[in-house]
Amino acid sequence: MSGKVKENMPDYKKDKKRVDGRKMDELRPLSIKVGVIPNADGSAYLEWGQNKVYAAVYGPREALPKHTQNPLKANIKVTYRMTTFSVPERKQPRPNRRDMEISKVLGEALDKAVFTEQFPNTEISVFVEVIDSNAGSRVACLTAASCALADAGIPMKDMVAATGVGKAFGELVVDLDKAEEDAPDAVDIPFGILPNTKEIVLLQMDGLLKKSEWAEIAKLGYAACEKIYEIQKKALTDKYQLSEVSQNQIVDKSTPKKVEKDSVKTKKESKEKAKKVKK
Amino acid sequence: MSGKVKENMPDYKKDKKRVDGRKMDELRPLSIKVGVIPNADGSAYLEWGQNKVYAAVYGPREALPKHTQNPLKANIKVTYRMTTFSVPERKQPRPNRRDMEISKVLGEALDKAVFTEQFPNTEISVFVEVIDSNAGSRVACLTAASCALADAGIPMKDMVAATGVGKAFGELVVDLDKAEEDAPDAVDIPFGILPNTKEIVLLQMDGLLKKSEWAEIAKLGYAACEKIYEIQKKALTDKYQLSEVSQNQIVDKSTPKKVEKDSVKTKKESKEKAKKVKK
Amino acid sequence: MSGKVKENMPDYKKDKKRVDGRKMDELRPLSIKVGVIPNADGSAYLEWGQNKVYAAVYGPREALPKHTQNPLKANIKVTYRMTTFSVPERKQPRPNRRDMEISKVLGEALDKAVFTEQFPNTEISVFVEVIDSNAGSRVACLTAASCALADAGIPMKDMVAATGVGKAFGELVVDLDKAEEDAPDAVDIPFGILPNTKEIVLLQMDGLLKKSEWAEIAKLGYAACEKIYEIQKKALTDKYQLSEVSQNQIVDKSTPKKVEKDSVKTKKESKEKAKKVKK
Amino acid sequence: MRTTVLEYDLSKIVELARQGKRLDGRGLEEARDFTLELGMCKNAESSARIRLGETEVIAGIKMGVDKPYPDNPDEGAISCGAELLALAHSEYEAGPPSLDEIEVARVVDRGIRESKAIDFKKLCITEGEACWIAFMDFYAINSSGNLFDAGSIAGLAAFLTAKIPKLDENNKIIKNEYQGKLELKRLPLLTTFVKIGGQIMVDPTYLEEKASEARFSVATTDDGLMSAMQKGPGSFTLEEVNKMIDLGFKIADERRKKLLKEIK
Amino acid sequence: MRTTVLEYDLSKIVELARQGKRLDGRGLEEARDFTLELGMCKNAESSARIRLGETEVIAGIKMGVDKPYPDNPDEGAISCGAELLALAHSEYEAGPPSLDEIEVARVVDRGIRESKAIDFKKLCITEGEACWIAFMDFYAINSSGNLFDAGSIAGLAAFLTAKIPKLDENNKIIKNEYQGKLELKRLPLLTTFVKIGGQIMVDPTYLEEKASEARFSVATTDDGLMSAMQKGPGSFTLEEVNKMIDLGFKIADERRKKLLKEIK
Amino acid sequence: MRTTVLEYDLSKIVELARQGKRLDGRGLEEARDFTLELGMCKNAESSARIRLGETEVIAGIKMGVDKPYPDNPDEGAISCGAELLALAHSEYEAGPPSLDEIEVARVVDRGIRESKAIDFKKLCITEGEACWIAFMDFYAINSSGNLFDAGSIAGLAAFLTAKIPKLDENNKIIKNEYQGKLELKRLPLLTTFVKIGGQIMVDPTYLEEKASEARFSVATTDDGLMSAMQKGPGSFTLEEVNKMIDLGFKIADERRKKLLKEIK
Repeated sequence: MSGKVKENMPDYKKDKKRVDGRKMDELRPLSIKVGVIPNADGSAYLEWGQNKVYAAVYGPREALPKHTQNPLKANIKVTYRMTTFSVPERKQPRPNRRDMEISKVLGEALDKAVFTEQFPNTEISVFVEVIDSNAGSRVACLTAASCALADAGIPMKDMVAATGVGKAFGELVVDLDKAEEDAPDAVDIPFGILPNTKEIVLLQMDGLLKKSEWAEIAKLGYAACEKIYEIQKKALTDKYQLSEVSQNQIVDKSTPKKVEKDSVKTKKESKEKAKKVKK
Repeated sequence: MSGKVKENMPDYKKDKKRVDGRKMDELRPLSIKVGVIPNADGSAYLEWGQNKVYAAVYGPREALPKHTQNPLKANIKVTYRMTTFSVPERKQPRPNRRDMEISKVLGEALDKAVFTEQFPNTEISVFVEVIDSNAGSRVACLTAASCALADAGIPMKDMVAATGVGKAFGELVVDLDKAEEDAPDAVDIPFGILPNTKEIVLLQMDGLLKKSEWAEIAKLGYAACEKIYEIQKKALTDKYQLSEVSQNQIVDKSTPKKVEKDSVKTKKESKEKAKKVKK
Repeated sequence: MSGKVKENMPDYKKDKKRVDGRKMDELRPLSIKVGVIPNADGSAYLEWGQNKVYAAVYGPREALPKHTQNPLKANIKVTYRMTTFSVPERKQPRPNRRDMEISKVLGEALDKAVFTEQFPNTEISVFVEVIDSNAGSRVACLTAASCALADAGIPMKDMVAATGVGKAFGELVVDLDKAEEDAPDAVDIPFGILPNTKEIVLLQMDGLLKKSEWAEIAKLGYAACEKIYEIQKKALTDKYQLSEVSQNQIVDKSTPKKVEKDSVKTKKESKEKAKKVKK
Repeated sequence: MRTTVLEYDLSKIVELARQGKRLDGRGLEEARDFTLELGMCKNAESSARIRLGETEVIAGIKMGVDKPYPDNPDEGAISCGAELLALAHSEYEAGPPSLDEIEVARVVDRGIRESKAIDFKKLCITEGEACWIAFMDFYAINSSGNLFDAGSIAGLAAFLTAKIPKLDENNKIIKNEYQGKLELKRLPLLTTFVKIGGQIMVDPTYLEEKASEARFSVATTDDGLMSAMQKGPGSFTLEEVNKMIDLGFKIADERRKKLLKEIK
Repeated sequence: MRTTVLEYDLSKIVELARQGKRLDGRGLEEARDFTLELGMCKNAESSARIRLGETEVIAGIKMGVDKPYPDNPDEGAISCGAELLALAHSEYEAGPPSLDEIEVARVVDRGIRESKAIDFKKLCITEGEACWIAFMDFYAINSSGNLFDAGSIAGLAAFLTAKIPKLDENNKIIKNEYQGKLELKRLPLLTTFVKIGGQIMVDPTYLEEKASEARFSVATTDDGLMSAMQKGPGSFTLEEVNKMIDLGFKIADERRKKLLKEIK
Repeated sequence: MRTTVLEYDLSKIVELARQGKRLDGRGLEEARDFTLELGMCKNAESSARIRLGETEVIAGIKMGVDKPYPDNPDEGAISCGAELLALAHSEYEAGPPSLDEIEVARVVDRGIRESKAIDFKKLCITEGEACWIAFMDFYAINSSGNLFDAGSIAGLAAFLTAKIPKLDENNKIIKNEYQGKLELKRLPLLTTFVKIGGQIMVDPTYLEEKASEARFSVATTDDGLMSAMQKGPGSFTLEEVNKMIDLGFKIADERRKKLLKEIK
C-alpha cells in the first residue's frame, strides 16, 4: 500500500521462498473449531496465521424492523467488526467505512451459500469479530462464518471457502500476509468460492495487475480454497463425528430440508426452547 | 460579516454602480429549467449568477413514520444541502445547523404556496442541492423548488418568488453577491413572496438596518420578485408550451383540483404507474 | 482524584473542622421547593451548597416505543443532564458516559420507591437538570426527583433521601464538597436510602477505603439521610399545608391506591385535562 | 411527540382573537411581565434566570480560550446554544437538537451578533494565538410560549453581566479570578409576534403558538436599529410586518428599561 | 425505503435477457452513451457533470492543506466520497451514509488510488508539515443505474482537470490563484456488469440492477492494467469473470477516448 | 431487544433460591471456576481470554502516546471500554453503546483507577508533551452472566501483562520492541452479587441476573482495601451489603491467587 522503498527488499523470484518461509502457493497454518459460543445457534473460532476470528450465527429469526422483511427469502446480515487491539495501531471502537463495506460483501457472498428461500421474512444474523489480524481478516471471517452457519443447522447449498490471492515481491502468491500486502507491487484479491459448483462469491481487488496474471492467480485461488474447504469440513466432522448430518446437509441439495433441520435440531434441543422464530 | 476594512473599498453612492457592474436594483442573470430530473415527480435546475441549484419533488406520498401524518394536510418537507465543493472552503459532508435552519424556513415558505389540505396524511418531499454558490443560495433554492412543485403538478395557490435584498457599501441593493455580503455595512434580507397576493412567506435578516431603510428595501424586494416570477413562469411555459396547464394550475384557485391533477397527469402517465400515493 | 500534593493541606484530625467550617457530620445548607415547573406533573427545585438542580416528572404515560412497555410495571426513566455552565470548565452539550451511568443508577434507585406495579405499560419520566454544581450533584438530583415524584401524586412506598458520604483529609465526613473530593485520600460514596425501611437504594464508591471504615461511614450516611428526609417532607408540607395527602401517600402503604390518587388529583384537576395516559 | 393540546382551547383562542381578545386577558399588543434573577450559577461567568409569564429560561456564559480562526486572527467569537429541555414540556424529548432548538438558538445568536454589540477584536488575547470564545447557552425550564424573547432577554442579561477570567502566562484560565467584564456597545432584544384569526399579537403563550397561523420575530436595539428578523411559519402582509417592527421597537424599549434596572 | 419498482418490469427484463435482449433495445455488450460538462462549479478546483443515459452525476474536487500522516510524512492523499442524494430517486433517503453509498465511494476510490495514477509524493508541500489532500466527492442527481461507472468517469474527469491553488508563505490557500494541475500517470475507469437470466450485460439501468442476479465491476487502465475489482451480490463462474474483464478493457478504452476528447 | 428468557426458568430460579439452591447446583456463596489464556493477540500490548463458567470475555490493551491533560501535565492515563458484542447473546444488538455497556465499563474502570494500582506519573513520557494512555477494552464473546467480574479479571490480567513499547526520538512507537511492563501496586478485583428470593448469591448466571431483585458489586484489593462499589437495580439492607463486602474480599482473594498462578 504505502509503496515505501526498503533496503533489502525481498525478491521472490530469486529467493524461491516467501518472507515467512512459505512456498508461493502455501497457506498459513489454519485451524477451525465450531460450536465455541454456547449462546449462538451456530459458531466457529478460527486461527489463520496471526488472524484470529470468532463467528456466531443467530437465526433464522424474525427480521426487524418489519419493513426489512422479504416475503421470498431470508436476509443474511453480516456484521464485521474488529476489536480495538486487533491491529498495530489502536482501532477506534465505532465501526468505520471499511467495516461496513466488508460486512456488505461478506453478506453477499454467504447469501449464495444458504437456501434463503426456505425462511421468508426472517433474518439470519452473522456476527464476525476479529481479535487479532495480519492481512486476510475478511476471508478468515467468511471462512469461519460458513462453518458457523453449517453449525447452526441452516440448510446450505455449500460452504464458502475463501482466501487472499495476489502478488508480492515479483511472484504470484496465495494468502498474503501484512508484509506482502505492503510490497510495492502488492496485489491483494479476496477470493471466495462455493467449492461444489466453483462459483465465485467473493471477489475484490486492490493493486495493479496485468490481465495475463489474473488467470494464474485464479488457478491458485481455486486450489487454495479446496484445501481450506477440507479444513472446514473436518472442523464440522470433529464436532459431529457420530453422524454425517452436517456434511449431508451441505452437499446434498436433494435432501428434503425438513429432515435436515430435524436431525440437526436433535443436537440442540435445549436451545430450541428459547428460540423465537419457528417455521 | 467579517467587518474587515479593505483598501479601495467601494462607495456605491459615489460609484453609481456595483462591484460587478450591476445597477442597485438589478438581479444577477437568472435562468431556470424545469423537468431536469427524470426520476422526480417534478424538478428544476437554476443558475443565478454563480449559484447553481437543483430542486426535486417527490410526492405527495405517504408520510412516514406514521406519527408524522397530519390528517388535515400534507407536510411539506424541505431538505436543503450543499455539495462539499460548492463553497470556497470544502464543506463537511454531514448537514450542519445552517442547513437545518434553512430547510425549516424554506419548508415554511412553500407551505403557504401549496394547497396542502388536498393531500392529508402525506408528505411532499422537496430536495434542494446547491452545487455552486455565491451568496443567495437559499433564495435560489426556494425559487427553484417552487418551479419543481409546479412541474410536479401539485395544486398551488401561487409560486414563491424569492431574492436577497439589503444594503452594501452605502446603498440599498437587490440580490447581494458574496463581496456585498462581506461589506462592513452589509445587510442581507432573504425575501420571498407569493406574487399574486403579495404575502411575504420568507423573511430573515442579518446585519444592522435603520427602520427607515426597511420600507425602501421592501419596495425593491417586491419589484425584484416580480421579475423573478416572470422567469419562473416562462420556465414552466417553455416545458409545457402546448397547453397552459401549469399556468392555470397556479393562478386560478377556482379550478376544481381534480381537473388540474388529471390534466397534469396526462403529461406524466408513465411516471404514474410507479407512484405509490394516490388520492 | 488528581492526587496532587498541595502546600498547606488541611488535616481534619488536627483542624477539627472542615475547609468550609462544617463539622464532620454536617450537611451543607439544603433547601427544596416543590411544584416549581407548572408544565410538569410534579417538580422540585433544590439548592444544596453550590449545587442547584431542577427535577420534573411527566407521567405515568404510555411507554413508547411499544416494545419498551412492561405489562407488569411502569418503567422509571431518569434523564440526568448538566448545563454547559454548571461546571468550572464548559461541558459539551451532548450527554457523556457519566451522564448516562448516573441516569441509570438514579432510575434504579427510584424504582424501589414507587409502586410501579400500579401502572403497567407506562413510563414515568423523570428529568433532572444540574444548573450549578460542586460535588454531590447526583444525590442532589435523586433527593429532588423523589420530591417531584411525590408532588406528581404518584403512589410511593417512600421517598429516597440521598447524600454523599466518605472520607477526606483524614476524617470520615458527610456531604463532601469539591475540595474534599479532590483530597489525596478522598473516598466518595453516593448513598441513598428509603428512610422508612432503611433499605439502601443508591450505593456507589470512588476511592480507597478500609473495610473497617465502611461501618462508620454507613452510620453517618443513615443519620444524614434522616435530616434530608425531614427537609423533603417539609418541602411537600409547605406546598400542601391544608391536607396531609402527600404525607399519607408516602408513608402509609396500606391506604388503597385508588383513594390516594383521587385525593391528589383534586389538586391538579386543571392539569388532568391535558394528560394522556389514564388508568 | 406526544400531543396534549386540546383542540377546544385552540379554537377558543382563534375565536377570541377575532374579537381582539386573549385567553389570559392580555391586550393584543401587551407582552407578559417578566422577572429576572442574576448570578445564581457560581461556575458560570454569568447566569440569568428569567420568568416571562410562566415561561422560565436559564442562560449562562462560560468563557473559553481557543485559537482564532485563521481568517480572523485578531478576533474572538461568541456562540449561542439553546436546549428545549424535556423537563420543560411534556411534548419535548431528550435527544439530538430539534429544528426548533436550532432555530431559536440561531435567531437569538443573530440578534446579538449582527447588532455588532460585541467587538470581536476585544476578545482577541494574542493575535493568531489565543482568543476568547463566549459560549452563551440557554435552557427552557418551563415552556409556556415565546422562548425566542425569553432566550433573548436571558441571553442579553448574561452577556451584560459576564466576567472575563484572569489568565496566567500560558493563557490558562485562573479559576475564580477576573480581569473585567464583557462590553456591549448596544443592547439588542428580540420581540416575537404571532398572527391568529388575522390578528397580530405579541409575546404568544404556548397555546397561542399552537393556534397561530404565522410567527415573526424582530431584534431591535437601543439606538433605533434592527439587527435580525425571522419569519417562522405562515405569511404576513407588508403592512403587518411594518406594524410588528414598530411594536417591536416599543416593546423592546420597555423590556430593556426593566432589564437595565435589574442589572443596575 | 419506498419501493416503486414494478414486478412486471422486472420479469420482463429477465425474459428479454434470456433472449439476449434489453428493455431499452441495447445489445448486451453495449454501454449507454454519455455526455460530459466540465468546470461549471466555480468554487471547486474542478467539476464534472456526466449524463450516462438518464443517470446524472456531478463530481467536484476541493484541494485542502493538511498535515501528512506520521507514517508517510512525504506524501499527500486523495479522498473519494459519494452521496446518493434523495433528489435522485424516490427510493433514496437523506441521512447517514448507506451501505450502497459507502461501497460505490470506496470502489471508485480504489480504482483510482490503486492504479497509482496519482503520485502521492507530488502532493507533499513540506515534509512532515503540510501536504495536499484532494477531496473528490460525487453526487447522484438522477439515478438510473450504474452509479459505479458514472462516478468513475466523473471522478476521473475531475481529477484530470483539477487545479492546484497557490499558497502564501504560511501554506494558506490564496483564493482564485493556481500554480498548476494534478498529474495523472494513467487513466483508470470502472466498467460494471450484471447477470440477468444467466446473461452478462454491461452498464445496467436501475431496473436491470433490480432484476439482476449478480453484479461485477472492474477498473482498467489505458496501459492494460487492472486496478480494482468488486463483486456485488450473486455469483459468477470464472469464465464469466474473464469475459467481463475482457469487455471491461474494451469499454473503458472507448469511454476514455471520448473522455479525453471532451477534456482535450 | 428480542426476549428469549423463559418465565418458567425464572420462577424456578426464585423457588430454588428460597431453598438456598441454584439451578446449576452451586452453593449461594460459590463462584464459578474460571480459566485464563494470555497473549493470544499479537497486535495487542497484552491480551487475556477468560471463561467464567460459560461466560467468555476477551480483554486487550493498546498503549498509545498522547499529550497530557493540561491539568495533569506530568501524568498519563488509563481508559477502560466494554462491548457486549451481538455475537455473545441473542438479546444483544450491534449499535451505539448501551447503558449496560457503559455501566460495566465504568465500574471495571473505577475498580482499577480508584485503587491507585497504576501510578499515572509513571505513564508520563515528557512533562506537558507526551504521555502513555493505556487503553484496555474488553469484549463479551459469550454472555452467560456476570460480565462485571469476567471483565474485571480479564482487565486485571491484561494490565498485569501489558508491555510498554519502545519509542524513537520523536516519541513515536517502534513496532514490536518493548522497554518494560506496566507496574501495578495492588490488584483490585470486582465481585458481584445478586439477591433472589431474598437470598444473596455470588457470581450470577445470565438467568439469575434476569431473575434477580437486586445487584451489587464491590472491588477489593490484595491489601485489604475497597476501591469501588456499585449497586445496580433493587435495594439491600446494610447487613446484606456488609455480608457481600466480606464475601467479596474472600472470593477476590481466591480469584487473585488463581490469576497470579496463571500469570506467574
